[in-house]
Amino acid sequence: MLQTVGKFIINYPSIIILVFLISLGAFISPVFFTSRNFVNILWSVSVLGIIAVGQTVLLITGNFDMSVAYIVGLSGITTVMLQINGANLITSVAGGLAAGVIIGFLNGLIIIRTNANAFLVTLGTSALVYSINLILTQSKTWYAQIDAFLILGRGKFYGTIHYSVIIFLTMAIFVQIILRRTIFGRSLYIIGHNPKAAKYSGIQVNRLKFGVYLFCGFCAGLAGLVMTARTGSTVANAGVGLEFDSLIVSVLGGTSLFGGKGGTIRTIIGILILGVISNLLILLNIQYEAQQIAKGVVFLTVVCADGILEKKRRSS
Amino acid sequence: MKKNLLFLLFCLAFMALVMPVSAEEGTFDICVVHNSADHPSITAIVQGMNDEAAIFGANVTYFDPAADPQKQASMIEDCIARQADVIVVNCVDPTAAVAPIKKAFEAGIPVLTQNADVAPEGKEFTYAFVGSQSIDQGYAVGKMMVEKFGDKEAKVVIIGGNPGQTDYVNRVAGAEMAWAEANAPYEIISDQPAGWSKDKALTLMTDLLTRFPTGIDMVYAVDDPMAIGVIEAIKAAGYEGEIAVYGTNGNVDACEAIKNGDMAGTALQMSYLVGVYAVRAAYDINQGRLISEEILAPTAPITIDNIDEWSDMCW
Amino acid sequence: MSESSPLLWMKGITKVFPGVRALYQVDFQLEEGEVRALVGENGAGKSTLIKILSGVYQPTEGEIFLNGKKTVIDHPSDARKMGIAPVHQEVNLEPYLSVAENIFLDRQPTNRFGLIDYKKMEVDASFWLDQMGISINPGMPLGMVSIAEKQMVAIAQAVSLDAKIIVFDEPTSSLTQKEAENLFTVIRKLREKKIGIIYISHRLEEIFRICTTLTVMRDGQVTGNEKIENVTTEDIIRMMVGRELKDMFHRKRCYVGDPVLEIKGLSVKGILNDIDLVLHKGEILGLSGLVGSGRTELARAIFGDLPYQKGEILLNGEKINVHHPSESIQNGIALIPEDRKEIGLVLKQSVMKNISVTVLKKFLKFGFVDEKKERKFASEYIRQLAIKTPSPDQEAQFLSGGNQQRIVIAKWLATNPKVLIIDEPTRGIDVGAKSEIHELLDQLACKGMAILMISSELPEILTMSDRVAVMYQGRICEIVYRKDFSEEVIVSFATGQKIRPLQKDVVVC
Amino acid sequence: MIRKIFHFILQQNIIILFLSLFIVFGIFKGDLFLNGINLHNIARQISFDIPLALALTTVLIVGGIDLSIGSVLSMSAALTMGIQPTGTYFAVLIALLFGILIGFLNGILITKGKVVPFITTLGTMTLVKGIMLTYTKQLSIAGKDESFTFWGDGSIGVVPTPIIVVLIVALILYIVLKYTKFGRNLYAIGGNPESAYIAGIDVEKNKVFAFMISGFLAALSGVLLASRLNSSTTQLGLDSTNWAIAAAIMGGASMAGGRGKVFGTVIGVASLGILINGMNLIGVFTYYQIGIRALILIIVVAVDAVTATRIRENLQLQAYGKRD
Repeated sequence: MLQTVGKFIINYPSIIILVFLISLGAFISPVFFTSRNFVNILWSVSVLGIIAVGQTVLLITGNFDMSVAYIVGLSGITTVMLQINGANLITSVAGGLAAGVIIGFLNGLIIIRTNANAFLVTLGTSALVYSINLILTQSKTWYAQIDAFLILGRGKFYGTIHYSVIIFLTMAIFVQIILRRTIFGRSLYIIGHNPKAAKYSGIQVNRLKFGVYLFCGFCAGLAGLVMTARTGSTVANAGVGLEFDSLIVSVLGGTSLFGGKGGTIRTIIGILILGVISNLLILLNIQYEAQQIAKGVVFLTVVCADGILEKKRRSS
Repeated sequence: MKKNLLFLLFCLAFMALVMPVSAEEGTFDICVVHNSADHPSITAIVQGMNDEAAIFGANVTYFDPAADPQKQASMIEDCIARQADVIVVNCVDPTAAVAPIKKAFEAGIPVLTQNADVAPEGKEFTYAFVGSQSIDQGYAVGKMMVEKFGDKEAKVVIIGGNPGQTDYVNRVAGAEMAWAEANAPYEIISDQPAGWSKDKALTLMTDLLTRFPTGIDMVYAVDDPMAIGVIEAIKAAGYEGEIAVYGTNGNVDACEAIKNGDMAGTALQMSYLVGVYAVRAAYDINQGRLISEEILAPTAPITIDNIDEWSDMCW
Repeated sequence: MSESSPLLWMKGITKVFPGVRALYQVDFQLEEGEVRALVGENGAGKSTLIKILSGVYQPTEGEIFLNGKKTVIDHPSDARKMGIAPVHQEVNLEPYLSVAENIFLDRQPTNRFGLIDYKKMEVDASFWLDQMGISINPGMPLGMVSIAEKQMVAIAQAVSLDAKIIVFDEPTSSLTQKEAENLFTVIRKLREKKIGIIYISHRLEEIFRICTTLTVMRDGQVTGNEKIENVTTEDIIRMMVGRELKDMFHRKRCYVGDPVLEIKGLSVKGILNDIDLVLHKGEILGLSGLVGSGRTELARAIFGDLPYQKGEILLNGEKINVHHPSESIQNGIALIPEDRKEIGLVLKQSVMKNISVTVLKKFLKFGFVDEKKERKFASEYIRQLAIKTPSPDQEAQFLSGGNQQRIVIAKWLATNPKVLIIDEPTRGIDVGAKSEIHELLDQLACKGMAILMISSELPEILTMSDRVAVMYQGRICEIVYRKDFSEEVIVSFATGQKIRPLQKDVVVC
Repeated sequence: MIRKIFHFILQQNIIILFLSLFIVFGIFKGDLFLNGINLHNIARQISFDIPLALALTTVLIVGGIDLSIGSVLSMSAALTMGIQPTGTYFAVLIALLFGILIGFLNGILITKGKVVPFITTLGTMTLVKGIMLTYTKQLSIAGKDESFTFWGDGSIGVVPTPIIVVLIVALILYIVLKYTKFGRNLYAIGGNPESAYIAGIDVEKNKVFAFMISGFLAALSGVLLASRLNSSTTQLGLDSTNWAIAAAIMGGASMAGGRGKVFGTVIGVASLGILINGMNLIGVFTYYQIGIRALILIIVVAVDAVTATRIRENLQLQAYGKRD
């Protein structure tokens, strides 16, 4: 029994941290441990969560995407502009998603064709998309025109949980199943571990990698729609900062930056850690400056614990 | 070898393609260094400047340092190198802007500050400040609050921009000034930044409503997009009508919200006019005329009572 | 004192890793001018012993004496200072630094300002490279030289250390015959300089040629210390595996059937030139040649990993187009690559996942992989190929080389291939496992599989093949039939000393 | 010899970019671009980015990355201004020591905590930013010592002081990396940590030193910036990290470690600086500027990757051709 607990701790330090943070919150703040607060936490992280699902899958193949942040802006802008020009709900939403997928396509194409470093290429497309966003919006705020569209961000399922949260959780679970139980998913892990061995095992490495970039673009596009629907409008730099945040939550959950390790359920844990910390720090009225320090410390603790425990895991 | 030559050719062709964007000939050149071009108020200013510049036949060139004071300093130097007739600076940081503005002064190029002024020690190197004082805007909002709550005790939440930014700090200071004048015993129970982002303001307000399930009387979000985010959070949490939300700017959706009672008030910043005034001032300087040291666009307090008069000024 | 005490005495060395006892009470001695062979199966503890000697590991128990003086070796740099120079099996060098810098890493000659003197360094490097009998520009980045040259650079590095003890760990595994000869000359010279040499190799014939004494290890213990004159191959093998072994596996001759794979005029720009080859059912065709003669590239081209510009590949008389390994797998072609760890396996995945990766489609149930079926399938192969693993979920990296190779073979047998290409089937695998893998290949051929076997080891080629195709500079220069088999014939073709006009392949027997 | 130089130039896409930028801007805006004041301006502008890009070059060589340099920059600027009343050069010393300290922290977490550099420095980035905001109370700090502005804002003759300071630092770094054992060991560690360890190099210690150099250089950039603006603000160093990475890679460093050239990086920074300056002179609207810079980054990275693959393939062919 003790051994299983020990093994669990070694394998999932992030869960322990999460449980610790939640108990700490329940102990310190009377309003923390309420269902309403939890719904709120989930709601506030759902946009980041949807992006992180795509980012996690990319990380599993040993790649990553720094352009997700501005894709969030681009997809929102595309949707809103389509609506302003009289498109209906479905067309405008499809347009927004397509915008995300197109950038994913561009990323994938460049990286696969040239074999260039993913970090730099996506950094480049990121700035490119930002410039497109600025040109399209002229730095103005643009408002969504169709009220039904706003349900995506604000609506609740029978008044309980927001649709955006449901979308995020469903995607995370669904993608996890695909990752673990399908040939496609299994191949992604192999690519992450060793792309050469994957090719020699008959896996179409480039095609799959390309597919994952498309998926990541799609996720970022969807996140952009949710964010736009949540606030009812969008601006050029709507998602700024989410690229690093999505990496942080994936890593907090235990997904490796070197590929081959991780999963989207773990990312939910990572997201919750970040959401709970932010929520707790505001509930405790901690100054913004101190919040930054606290976030940095928690993040470093988790990753250090993971790094040190990795050794233990190997020996056991 | 061939590949590299091709690359060289490609680079040259690419550069050449970019060239046609160069400015046309006009009577005089205005060089504008923004604060950060991705904010709506800058867009309004640019519009005002462009419209007015067409009348005076001025060439206006814009630079965007993306809120980086060092880049702003470099860009002011670029303007000096371009030998612009007038340089207009929207200071990212009041203190950091002193040195480059001094350089322009020494190079004999007149400088106007716009929207955000330079620190007092740099004033002597500038001709004038054109804009609306952010402290005035905060003061106007503070007055609106006093009108509504009088000298009753009230709890206020501040939703800020980026930590340390002048507009944020000054607007809050302005509001406090108004309270102090009226001896209003308001208490700021939370002051947290939301990075000028509607979405972050929404999340922040949601958490704050959890923390203070009762007792928030007023919210001052230091610009309108964040105020709208706050209103969304209030609606989602079911506190509609219980909390008075104030903003600053006078964005279209804020005016809309004031009209239908969701928002208590905003301080209308007439950014378009700031742009117009700046070009006029630049023209006057270029013509060798004397101008006033402070050219202020009016700040109008907008509430539900006077929204109809102002609604076509919202931007 | 120094008269009687040996150069090196490792006394009562025990090394315990968490859960494993790698060495137990090992005594090891080395005299000046001695070339001591250190042999044993993989996992017998040779590498651990060497790592302790070179300061990578600390012994749990036991002492090390150098010239009779008790010594503690804390770090690889200590070992170097004491004159112990290891040449590691996996060539560990710096790809972006120059050849000269690799030789003098961390002890570059400096000028009077304490700055590195590149000119002197390159001159010094040339001196040592000349000694090794190779001529490469010492200023060239190491990444640009061939594998064999890298190995020579690693040896030059050790030799230049002015060491008292040099350890060679499988130095010839990537060298050609000619280069190996150069190495042996160097070793003889070192011997004359009274340097003690530890020589680890699986190639017993080399040991008889250059070693003076022999230490055999098994299961972390020393099982024999002999003078080389006093032992035979059989003795060594017995000491290594602890049981009698048929000295070398002898292949049964089986039925050779119709052509399965025909290659016509295959060319890859700059690498392969107009290759014609026929592979028959039930045949093992050996592919010999120097490293860099295009052997591996031919395999890659057939497997769809290397695009070819001209020529065609026929399978059972029908032309096939392979642009990606996935297509060749569908066509029934399997390639077991030379580089097990880099290409053959996913080291960090379980044995089961490694075996099932090529055939996951078999276990699909409503589009999902049925892990129960998968596990059963993998367990079956683990049993059939006698893969020694605690469970199918063990990560492949923790298994020995021989077992890893069996996993790779299992992975490809699972696809039921018609043609099996196997590149260096027994590189880095110990004697016992080697003959088991040879036996397995024989059985597969007898069941009708067509096997193309690439190998640098002539004995392996000669015992296993029905025919041998010899490659030289991207061409097949000769097909040697079993009746003509001899080392001399193959070597003379492989080194280009004998070139016959190209002739089309004819059906065997 | 001339052929060798020519060949070398053609090998370096970054130099081609540099030259073509010069030619194009020279042709189209020669009067504005090639005048003394403007070149002086460019030199000054790039001198604050060079230390950052060199910091990244150093850590890229050992196979790491340092995302915390932006935060370190703003904190060291704040310290330079904040402690100035106690003593101008004492403050500079403290600021530089702070940078070295954060570098040390990064190094320790990476080597002892076994966390990959990307993640570690992402964490310290947030941490140092928090410290900086706490220290400055989110306010700008104005300088009290006018003479200190000489280092960032002054000139020696026609040459801006900071570029001289920075080029001297670059030269020292070049000598350290090229002509000392320590420097070569850094390359060895990045190229193949295992072989470095076996060769007797203390991998962990050297890595920590590399990160300390990186922290020092970032802090130096902060000190010079504080001197230039004669103040510190919380906004400094916002997105400089990304472009510093770009400049280092353009200059020949590799994310995979083991490679990097000091003067390649300097030219990388200079190219980006000239590009921005040139576009400003021409009057390219800011939205398009961002896009153009992005395109150039993508093209350089892609072309570099393609040529790298080509070179590798050619080398393989040479290896075959050479065999006897």
